[in-house]
Amino acid sequence: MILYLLTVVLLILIAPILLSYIKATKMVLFFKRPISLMQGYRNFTKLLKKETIISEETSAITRYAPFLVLSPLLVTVFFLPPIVGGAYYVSFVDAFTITGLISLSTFFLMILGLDSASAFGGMGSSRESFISALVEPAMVLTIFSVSLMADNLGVGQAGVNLVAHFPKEHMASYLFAGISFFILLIAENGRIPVDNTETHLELTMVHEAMILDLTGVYLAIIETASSIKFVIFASLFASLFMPFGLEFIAPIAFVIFVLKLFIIATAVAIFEVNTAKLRIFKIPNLLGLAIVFAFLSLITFYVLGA
Amino acid sequence: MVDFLIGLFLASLIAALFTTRLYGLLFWYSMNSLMLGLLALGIGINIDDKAMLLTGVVTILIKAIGIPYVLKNLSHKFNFARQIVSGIKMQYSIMLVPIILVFTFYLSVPIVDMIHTNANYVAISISSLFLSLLLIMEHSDVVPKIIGFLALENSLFLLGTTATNGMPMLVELGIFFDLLMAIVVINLLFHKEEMKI
Amino acid sequence: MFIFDTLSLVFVALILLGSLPNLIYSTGYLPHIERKGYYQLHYFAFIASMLGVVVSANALVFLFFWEIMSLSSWKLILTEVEGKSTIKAARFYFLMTHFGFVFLMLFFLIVSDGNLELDFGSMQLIASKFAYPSLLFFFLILGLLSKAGAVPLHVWLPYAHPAAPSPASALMSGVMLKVALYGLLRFLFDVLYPWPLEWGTTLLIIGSLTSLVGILYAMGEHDIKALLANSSIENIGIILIAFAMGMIFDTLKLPYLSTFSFVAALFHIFNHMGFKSLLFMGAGSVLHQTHTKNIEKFGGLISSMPVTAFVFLFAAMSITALPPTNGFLSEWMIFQSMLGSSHITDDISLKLSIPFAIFALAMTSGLAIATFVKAFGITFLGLHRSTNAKHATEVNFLMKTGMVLSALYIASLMLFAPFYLRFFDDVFVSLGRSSIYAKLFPDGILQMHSLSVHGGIVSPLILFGSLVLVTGLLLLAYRVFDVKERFYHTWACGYRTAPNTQYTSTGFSGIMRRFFSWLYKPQEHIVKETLAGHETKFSDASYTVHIKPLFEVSLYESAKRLTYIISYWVYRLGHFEQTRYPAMIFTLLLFVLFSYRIFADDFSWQTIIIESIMMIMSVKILIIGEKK
Amino acid sequence: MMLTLLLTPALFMFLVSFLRNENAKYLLALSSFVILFPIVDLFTFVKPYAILGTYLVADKLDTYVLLVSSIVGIGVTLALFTMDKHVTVSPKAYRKFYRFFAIFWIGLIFSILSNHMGIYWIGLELATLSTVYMIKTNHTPAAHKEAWNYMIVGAIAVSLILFGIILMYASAKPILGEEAMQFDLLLKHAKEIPSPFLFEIGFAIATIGMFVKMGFFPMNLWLANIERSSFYPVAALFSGILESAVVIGFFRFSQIAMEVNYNNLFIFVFIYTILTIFIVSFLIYRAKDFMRLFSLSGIEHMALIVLFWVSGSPFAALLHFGAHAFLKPALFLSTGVLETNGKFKMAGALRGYTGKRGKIFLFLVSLFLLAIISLPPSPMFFSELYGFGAMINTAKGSDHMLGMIGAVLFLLILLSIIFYRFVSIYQSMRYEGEARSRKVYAGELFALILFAVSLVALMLPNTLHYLKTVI
Repeated sequence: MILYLLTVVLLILIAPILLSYIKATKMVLFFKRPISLMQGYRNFTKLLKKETIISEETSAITRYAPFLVLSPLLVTVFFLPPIVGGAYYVSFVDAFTITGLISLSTFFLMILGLDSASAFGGMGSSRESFISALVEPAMVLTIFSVSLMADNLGVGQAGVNLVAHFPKEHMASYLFAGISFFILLIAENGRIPVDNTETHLELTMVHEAMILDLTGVYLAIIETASSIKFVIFASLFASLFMPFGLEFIAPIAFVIFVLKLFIIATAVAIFEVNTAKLRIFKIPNLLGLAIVFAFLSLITFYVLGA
Repeated sequence: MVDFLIGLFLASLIAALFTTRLYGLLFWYSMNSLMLGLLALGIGINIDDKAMLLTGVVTILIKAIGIPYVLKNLSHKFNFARQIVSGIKMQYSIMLVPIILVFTFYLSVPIVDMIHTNANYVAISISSLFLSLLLIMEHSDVVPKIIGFLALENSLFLLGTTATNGMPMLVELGIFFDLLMAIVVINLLFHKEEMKI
Repeated sequence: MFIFDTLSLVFVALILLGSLPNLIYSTGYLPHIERKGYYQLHYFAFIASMLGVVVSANALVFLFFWEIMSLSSWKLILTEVEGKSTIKAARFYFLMTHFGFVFLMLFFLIVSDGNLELDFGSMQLIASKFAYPSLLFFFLILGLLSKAGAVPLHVWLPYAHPAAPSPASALMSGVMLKVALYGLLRFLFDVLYPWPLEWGTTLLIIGSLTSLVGILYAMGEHDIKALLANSSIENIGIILIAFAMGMIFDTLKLPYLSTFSFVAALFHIFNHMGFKSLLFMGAGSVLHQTHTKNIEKFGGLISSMPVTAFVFLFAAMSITALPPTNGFLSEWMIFQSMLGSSHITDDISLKLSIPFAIFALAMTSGLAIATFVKAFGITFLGLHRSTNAKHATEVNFLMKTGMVLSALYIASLMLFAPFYLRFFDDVFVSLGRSSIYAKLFPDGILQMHSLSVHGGIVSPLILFGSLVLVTGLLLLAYRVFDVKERFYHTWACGYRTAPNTQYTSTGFSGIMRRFFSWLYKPQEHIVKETLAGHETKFSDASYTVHIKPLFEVSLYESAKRLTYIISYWVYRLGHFEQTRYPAMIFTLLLFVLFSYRIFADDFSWQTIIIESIMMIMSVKILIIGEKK
Repeated sequence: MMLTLLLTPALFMFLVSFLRNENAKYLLALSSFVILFPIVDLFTFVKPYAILGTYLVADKLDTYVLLVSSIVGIGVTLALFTMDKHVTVSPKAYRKFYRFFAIFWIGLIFSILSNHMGIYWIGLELATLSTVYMIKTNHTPAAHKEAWNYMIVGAIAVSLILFGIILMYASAKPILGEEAMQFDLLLKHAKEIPSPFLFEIGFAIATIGMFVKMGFFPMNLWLANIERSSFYPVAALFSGILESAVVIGFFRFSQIAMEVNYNNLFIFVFIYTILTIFIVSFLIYRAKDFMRLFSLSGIEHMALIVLFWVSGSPFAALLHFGAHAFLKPALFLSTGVLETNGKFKMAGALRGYTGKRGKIFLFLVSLFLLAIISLPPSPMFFSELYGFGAMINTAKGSDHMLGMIGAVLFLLILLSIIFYRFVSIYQSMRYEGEARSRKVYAGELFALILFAVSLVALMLPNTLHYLKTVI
């Protein structure tokens, strides 16, 4: 139980660092001076101190939606697979629930975007809804095929099972699912080919457009939410597609897990550096790829058993 | 004897088909009815059926004399065109009549196989039915159409008298009554204008 | 004459649960309706006929109430005739429902051996003796699914439901479609059992296509009620998927999974009834206040109609299957049941169709979120987009009560899911299936287990509790920290924030429309007032887009055109024949006698040839005649 | 005795029609009402009841048909009261109409009650000829032309029937002698007919005659045009009564033919009626005025009745027959009001009715319009269910099951076209066009109410039971 709570705390704490790390890595790759890994925390505290401006055009939605964006993600963190063998994990939550919770968060984010009566908010929501509509099937299909391979739909149990029994016989299927999930990780977290969180240019904005009107605490909450979302995905990827390291004792397992997270973050950073932001109408090409891989993974498993 | 009269009956009908004069048509109709009446009388004498004899007499009186006379009067009264034009070309009619005859004989083969008495009369009646229909559709004027209808009635009677040796008296009288009624209605229908339909 | 077994009672409960809030709402809505007596007569007849359908015990009574149901709903659509579109919608609806009736009737006539008072159970014997059971199945699904609105028989829904007064459309969408599904349950179980595998697969594919097509068109819709109607199509598709999975599992001799899928289907039926009724009522309230169905004319209604807005939001969350709502639960069950198919080894068609169904269902839920964000966001959020929306006020007490009751019903489905599931389980037990309740909740009602091998677990209550807890804590923290707040206008690049700078509904779905343009085939109209002939500078521009449903164009228009062409020729023939009646009789007589001679007496090919030559000659000479 | 009772009102009517008194109108109507009483009386007798030896026998079938016809007759009489408000008709024409109506009625009594093919035919011919003049009461060139048309084609049709009758008689004469004209004896000895082929040929010819008279293919527009050009009560008589007389003949002949060779009969009638309905449905799809619409729909229903009968469901056929006999005249009679604004104005025809009378009229006509496309609770709904049930049953027993089920499906789709058209017309009558005020008079309203009540009476359990036990 202690390990479980520790995991949760670790994930929540490491979340801002991971995003800052990606940014720093990118800066290094661009031969710029990297920002500090603690930049996420700095931003957070700064925002907390600022006064919150609330738009007169908005309704109660703006008052509550930010919390509802964050809370499903926070709840999700509790449901992730264990990172240490033998640790407690929540067994009564399966992949669909996690997908659903993430959707819940996105839902409120989109509503939030529409509430401010600005053109940007609507644009962001529209784009986000498009992306998430395409992400959803890929995600479900991926989860489906992974859980088939792991012989369990419960996320926690699936992680444990995969460690115990690596699906060698289904390597093809597994690989496809992995690729698909990585694309999803990029798409859902607004990383570069899909979205660029670093600019405020209307042509490229998705996530930022929705929250353009938020300040202070609300913005802090949303920023936290997006970092936690990243950590959820990264952690899921680490547990489901890099299934090793659970057999070690707790501290080493923790370290291995954190390393895995950083490896994923590095991969994302490298991917971001090497690709250009896609036009919104090209995004389906990428997400289509994810869907195709996910579908392929499932079909391969179903029909060929490979 | 019966066969001879039937032959004449059919011949007068075919002659009516090819007539182009109104009075000629009336004459052939009258002949047709006369043959029918004689046939009824002949068969009536043969099988000694009083009702049949009566039918024969009534037929001759009404159909061979009465109706042509009335129609002729009417045609005077309303100035009908005496020239009647056939809607179907003569060549076609020449082709159609034999075809109809052949067809009706073909039709009656199974009847001949089943019952041996009077089977050929059925064939001739059906062919005269078709011929009367042909007469009706040949002409667009009203009077030839009426005569066609009356010829149709005659072919019915032919069937009634020959194939079944006479229908029940009640029916025959009823048919006559209706015929008269028809003439009344036709009379009422006539109107100075619009003789074409 | 009537039957009151568990299945019937469950559906009676469904209808009553759907009608009660609706009745209250309807009473509140009544001042809005001009022909009150007319409306109420048909409204009650409609409810009564639906009840009649689900309790009828033989074909005669069933068909009777079925037609009364169609009749009264058709009349309900005609309550408020606003121009041609309503009339067209009503006509189309009635034709489609009659089309379905034809097949349903054929089905019954075949399985009842002419004795229409036969009870359903006895029909099974007759059905099993019938040489082509698949024919029966197709008649049945054509009959029922045309009412339920499955692809490709769904086209009437987006026309008919918006045209009816809102309480009626809530009933039609929420309840009537389910009555059709009741028929499916009733007759597949009672009459057409056992099911070959192909039936399940067919239904699965129909369901998948239906859900996809429904939600795609919902996304592109501007008419809020049409949007909801399209979403009904989608949900029917989802229910059909679950139903088909049940059938497939049954054929594969997996009794527990089969019941699990059926229970999921039934659960979704109840869910959909709840939220779709509520959504239609919400849309009706908006309509009531703004007098328009065009979603572009709404906006900002959340401040003037808070109750409506929040119940609508609640229903929207539920219909998009967001946890922990009841919509999520039933969709979860459906996904789980499909997961149970992983161990099917033999049938390749299943192996291909099930992944497709999974994909369709997943895609559907993704698109549903987008659709309902649009429906809710554009309607209730932002600034009012028209003066009508500006002057809207909250609806009257009765309407509010109706909506809140409906929302409470949805909440009860969410909170007391185990109770409902036990009820549903009983239905299938009464139909001779294995009970799964104990397996669903092996350790208390908190955790619901899937029945598939290594299936997942969900615990709606814990999920709900934790979400409430976390959100509550965050809110508490916000209060405790006493954040400084300031109010100011939304930033709009330095310009004034105005209603017309907002994103429109057309704009919202623009990306989708472009992506799915192969399906939507949008017809765009752009009107621009250019300045001094510059292409890029303009003072005023308007962009409208219209989507023509593919199925309507390809299937229905062509059928209509065919009818038109045939009728044209028949009409010409009919008028041509007028002058040649005797000739026609002549030819007919010839033909009939000849045919009698040939077919009834002795048959030979030569005579047929001779006959045809003769007939052609006769027709040519006598009927057609010479060209003048 | 009974015969005298039955005929007296008609004879009385015939005589009164020569009076030139203004009040003769009421006397005529009264005599028309009186027709009902002897028939109701007849209805209560034990069946079969010999009225005139073996010639006229009242059994369950013909009393039912006669009762229905007499109710229709009364309805038409009621509507005649106010006919002059809708169309121009001279008192003379009015009396003449009654004169021929009386003849028509006498002919009908004979043909419906007859147990004898010959008498049946005589009655039919009488009725046919008298209707020719009823058409002519409308003094227009169109009516004149159509009267001739009817005269000629009707005469051909009736002659064909007689021709068929004689052939059937000839086929059975060797075993039955002069009594081969009696329906009941023929039915009893149908299996022993020495020459079934001859009988079938006769039946085919007679059937064609009857079908022509009912306006089946290829005569679809013939009947429609006639009904269009005559006064609307005549159309009501046509569809409500005259066709009953024809159809009862068909019932009787086909009963015998079924015994002789069911298969041939069924296939012949099946193909013929489907062809008819095919043509009719598409003509209805394009119909632009009420008269044509209703008369085409009348043809459709006649075809259905015939089809139900030969499919082996007399109950469905009779129920459908009764419903049609009440509904169609009702609709024809209401065309007088509906066409107030012109013949081809369907849109808005059901709008602008005010006052109590108008409301009732609106309600009843809506009801009839929806009942005619067999929506419940119309009796037609049930009769179609039973009729198609019988058809499917026949199909299941035949060698070409799939083909026949396909044909039934095709038939139902054709009916759907008609359904669609009627719904569309109803909607356009109710909701399109402009609302102009029009008047409804008590006469036609009472007629409609009478028909509505009769329709309800048709649905009573007792009636249904009676219909089930007719055969």
